[in-house]
Amino acid sequence: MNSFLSTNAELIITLVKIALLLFIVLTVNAYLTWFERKVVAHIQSRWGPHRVGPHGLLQPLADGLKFLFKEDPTPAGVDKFVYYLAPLLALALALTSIALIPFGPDPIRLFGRDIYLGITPPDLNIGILALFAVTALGVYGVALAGWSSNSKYPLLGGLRSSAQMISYELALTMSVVGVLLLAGSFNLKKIIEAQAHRPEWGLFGWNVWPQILGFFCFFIAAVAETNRVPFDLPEAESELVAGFHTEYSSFKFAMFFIAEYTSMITVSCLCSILFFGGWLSPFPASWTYAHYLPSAILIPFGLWVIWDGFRYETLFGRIILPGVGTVLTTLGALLVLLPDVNGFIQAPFWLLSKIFVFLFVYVWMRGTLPRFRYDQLMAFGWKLLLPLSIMNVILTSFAILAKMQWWGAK
Amino acid sequence: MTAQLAVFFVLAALAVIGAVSLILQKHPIHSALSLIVVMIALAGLYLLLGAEFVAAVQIIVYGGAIMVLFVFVIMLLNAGIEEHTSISKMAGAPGLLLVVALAGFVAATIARSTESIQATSQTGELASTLGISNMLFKDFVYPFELTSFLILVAVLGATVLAQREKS
Amino acid sequence: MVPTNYYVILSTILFGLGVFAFIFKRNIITIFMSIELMLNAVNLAFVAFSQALGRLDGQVFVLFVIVVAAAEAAVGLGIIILIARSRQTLNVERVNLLKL
Amino acid sequence: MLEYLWIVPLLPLLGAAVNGLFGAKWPNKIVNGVAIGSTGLSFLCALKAVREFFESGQVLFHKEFLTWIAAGDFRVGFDLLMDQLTVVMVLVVTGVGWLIHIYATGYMAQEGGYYRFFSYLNLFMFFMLILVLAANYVLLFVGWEGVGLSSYLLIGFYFLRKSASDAGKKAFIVNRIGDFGFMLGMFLLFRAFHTLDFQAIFTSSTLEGWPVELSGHPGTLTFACLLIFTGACGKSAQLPLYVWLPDAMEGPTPVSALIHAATMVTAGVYVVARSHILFAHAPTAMLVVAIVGCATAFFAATIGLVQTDIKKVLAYSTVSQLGYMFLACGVGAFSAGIFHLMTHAFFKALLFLAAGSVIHAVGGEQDMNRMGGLSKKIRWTYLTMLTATLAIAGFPPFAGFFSKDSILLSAFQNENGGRSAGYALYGFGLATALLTSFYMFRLIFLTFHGKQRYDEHKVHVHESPRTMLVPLMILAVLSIIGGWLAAPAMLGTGPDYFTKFLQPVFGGSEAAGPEGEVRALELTLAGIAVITALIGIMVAFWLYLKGPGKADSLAKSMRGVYTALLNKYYVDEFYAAMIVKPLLWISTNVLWKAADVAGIDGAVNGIAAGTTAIGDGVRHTQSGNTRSYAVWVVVGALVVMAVIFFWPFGGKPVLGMLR
Repeated sequence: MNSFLSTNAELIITLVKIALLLFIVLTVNAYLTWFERKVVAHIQSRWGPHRVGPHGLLQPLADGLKFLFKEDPTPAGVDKFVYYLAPLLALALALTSIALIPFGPDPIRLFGRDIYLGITPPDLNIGILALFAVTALGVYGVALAGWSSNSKYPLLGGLRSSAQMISYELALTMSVVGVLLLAGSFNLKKIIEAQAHRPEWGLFGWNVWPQILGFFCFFIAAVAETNRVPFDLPEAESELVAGFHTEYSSFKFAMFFIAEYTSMITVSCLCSILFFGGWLSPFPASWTYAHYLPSAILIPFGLWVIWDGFRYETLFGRIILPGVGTVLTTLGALLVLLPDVNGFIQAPFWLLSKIFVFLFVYVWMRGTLPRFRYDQLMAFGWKLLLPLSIMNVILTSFAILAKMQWWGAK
Repeated sequence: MTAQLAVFFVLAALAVIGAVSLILQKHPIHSALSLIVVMIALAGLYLLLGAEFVAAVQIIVYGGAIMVLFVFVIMLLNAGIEEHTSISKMAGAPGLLLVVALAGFVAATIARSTESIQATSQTGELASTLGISNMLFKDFVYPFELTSFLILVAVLGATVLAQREKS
Repeated sequence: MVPTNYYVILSTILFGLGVFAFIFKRNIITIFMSIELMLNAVNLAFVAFSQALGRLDGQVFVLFVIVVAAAEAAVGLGIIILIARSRQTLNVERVNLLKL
Repeated sequence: MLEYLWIVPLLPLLGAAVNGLFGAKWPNKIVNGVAIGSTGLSFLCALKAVREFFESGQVLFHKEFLTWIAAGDFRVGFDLLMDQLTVVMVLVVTGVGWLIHIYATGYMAQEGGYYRFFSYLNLFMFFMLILVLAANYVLLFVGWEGVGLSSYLLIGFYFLRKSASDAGKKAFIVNRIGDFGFMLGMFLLFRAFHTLDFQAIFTSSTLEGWPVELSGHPGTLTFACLLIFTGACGKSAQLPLYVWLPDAMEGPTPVSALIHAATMVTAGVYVVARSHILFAHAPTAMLVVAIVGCATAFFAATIGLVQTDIKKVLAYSTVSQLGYMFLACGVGAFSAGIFHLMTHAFFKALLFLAAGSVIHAVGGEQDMNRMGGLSKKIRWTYLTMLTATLAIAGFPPFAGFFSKDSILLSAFQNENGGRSAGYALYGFGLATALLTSFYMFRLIFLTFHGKQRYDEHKVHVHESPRTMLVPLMILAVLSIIGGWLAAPAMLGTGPDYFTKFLQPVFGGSEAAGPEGEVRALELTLAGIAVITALIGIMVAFWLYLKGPGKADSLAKSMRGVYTALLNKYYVDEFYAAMIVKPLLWISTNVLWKAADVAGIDGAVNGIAAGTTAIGDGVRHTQSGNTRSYAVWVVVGALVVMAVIFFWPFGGKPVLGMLR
């Protein structure tokens, strides 16, 4: 038994990691829906979900149950194999892409082994390429779903999405090239470290400044890749009654849903890694007291949660919320007390907070922007975005050349 | 039977199965999917061969662009099950014979050349991406530029072809 | 370590299957795909040899091949769309008039 | 100018080009200006060149202007040659030609295609000059063919008349026969000497070491000379190829004067004289030339007796005079032949022009039976023509006397082929002289004397314009004094200047001027000649002036001979039956039906049909079925692989790629 453990340790650890990541991602997805609904509601000056649990916190749970127990009819005349394959493909690819993302630079030592945050070790030679490869395949889920449903609206949705994704993938890839030139590597870890080459500069060392153009191109293209507003034509409910997944219900639909949100997360990760210094703190390295920021956030937040919980008459409000609050508070306090743990926490903390910001932007956009018209979409992608990104590449390379010439750097 | 060998055989089997199913499938979209399987398997083989960059490009371009185009066109034309006509007499038994002969010749020729390769075979880890970029932009720069022209021409040609004639 | 022959044999098999499909499929799109299959087989041989000889030329050639394949796909699919429009069929055996 | 000798022939060519290209739109004056101007200029240039030639001490001038053909060691260039012989020819051609041009402006004034006529005439001048100036046989042949062409064009000038165009064709085709021989002769010479340049041949060591091919032992040179003489026969209307010349009278009279009397027809004589050294090596050929010439002279003269068409008479007399020239060459008196050529050019041109003037006067009538008593009406023409007649009849002191006399003398002295041959030649020559004077005066009497036999009311007789008369007079003067170059020798007061002048050319191959008792002989012979001529005149006078009708009765009394003569011995009919008919038959049945239709067309159509058949066969591969095409692609790939595999080093390229 023990021998088994020792021989296949790597395998076991990876499996555990996968399970963990799956759990986290799914939960996050669930609460992302809640978050989205809340924010959009407030943008539209509504309350949003607030019946199920305090602040509607249990709403995602309810939704999940609904998905599970809903009837799952298969429309007549569908291509069975492809019909079932499509959602699986979509979800699998989304999760794979997130599996390629490193959440922290250095490993934890457990059971005498280095265990990295993230499934793959952070210094994967072709990290970014691998990511693009996986996202490139993402289109199949949508397209096949649209085709296999043997129905008109989904087909249109599928066509739209495949065209749209191909078009914007070019811009996406092109806009990253600038960053790659600066970093001189495909390796995500190296890319992040390249942004810390002047530690005292803090957030001014990030790629977003030299690559501001590239960043915009990338972000817009990424939004288009994930079929989110204002690029959500494949699933334009007002025109195509939910587009490619019209014929899908219950859990297959949920898969598409999860896939979409997961890819949102992935894109946010990519944005923060490529342009916003990944897990780097925005403050200069010399400001050590910035390390206490997590606690500084956790402790007040926990206290507020406790106070908020006492406003409810229910058992839920009485017990659980205060409990959570106290946990958070103590966590913050512990971080203050255990500096090395705190130090280890920093990287994931910053990364996650950046991701959070981007997710908020996603939602924000959904709440505010109208949808593109199809021809506008194509024109925008081909005639504006692509040329801009190419121009960005050219400018960057010239800048680097000039730098080499005059400062002899690199 | 090392791990590498095992992986190779798995991927090879995948590729062959994909190719065979490309032939056996009646519906073009299934054929397309089988081809995608083949390509991904090949990408895996490239990784096994230490050609990471090529593997990535294989998936991005072939899997992510070309095959998407195929699927897109199939959907656009709403291609149905392939009807089984056999008007061409050449493409019958003689065709089969010829194919077998060709495969045999290819095999024989390559086999003749491979033992010499086995002789000169020296498996060094190649700094893949960097080396490729060096070659591409130093030794092969003119062909590279030519390919860019090729792409341009192809784009123009496709545009001209696909636009409906104004009438 | 996998011997180079294995790769070569595999690529030969794939190539042969590609040729077979090229001749025996009726759907024009599938035929096109079989061409892609052949190209892939060749690519595999290229990469295998390049690894065997410790030289990168092979991989560079693979890149070129991929570029060519992309261009070919763009134009070829355009042509296919035209044919389908004018002929209302994708069966090559029905497209046997050498004019539009 | 000698350095720029090429200008002499070039000027007429320019004239021809200008007139031919632009003349159609121009009024006659300008055309005249161009034509006469170009010929006159070239005449002046020729004079200048001749002067320089004399100043240079009469050394042979030979210049290579540019290379035309260069194959291995064989070179043919536009090389021009200037020696005494050339001087004579060039002056005759340009001078007489110029005069005739002037005459033609008057004669042709009323004709259509005026510019065309002069363009052709200038073209002829160009080719004739090339012919006489050429320094090698090939270039000479160019001129040779060129004059043939322009003669064809001018004979057929009135191409709307079928007889005219037929005559043109006849001339051309008969000349072809001669040209064929000429070419063969050239080839033979080239084979013998590996060059065709005159100087190279005549001074070549091969020729020096060449044995004189005695009579009865013919060799290369003999055959070469005979072949060349064939060409000469064609061009100079000798037996048996003379038939074209009488018909050539269909052309305008100036043409008859220039081409068919003065210059072109003498080309044959010129060629024989030019290659006299070769002939000197081939006595057999010489004898043949002499006999043919003599026979022609007599033969043509007999025909000339009974012709009633004025120009026909002159034509036959031309033929017979040419015979004289060949006779001269044949007996080795080349200078005498050339001498007669020159004088003949003068008086025969004059005769033709005068005849033209007569025809002009009586409104296009050519039959002498419709003339008569014109001497009062057209005095100048009458006088000039009379001069010419006396000259041709050989009365002293007219030009013909001296030239003809020297010919008869050398014939008499001829040793080649035995004395008897010499006597025979002389006898026939003398007879010809008799006949000549007879038919010439018959012409005069019928035309100018006796009562007029034309219709007063229809025909209004008038003297010709000055443009026509002036050349007549000049030529008349020439045909009087032209012969005096030889006078001193005969009178014993000095040498024969003409022979002396040509000595550098012919010195090698003919005896020096007559000396001692020879002169006595010469005088006696001359006397005999004059007497015979007088007899001829008497007969003519008796027959045609004294008692008109005597001629007819005589003709009746000897009807057979008369009709035979009138029909020119049926030679044309004979040729038609023996040559033309079979040729036609062969061409239609063998060449056309068998060779052309069956053979060539068959082959061509067969190839076409075969191609079609193959196409039909191969078409089935073009089924339009893409899958079949795919299979063919596979076949191609298979072939390539097979080559790579089975080629002895088939594996190598593959390995080469891998290393």
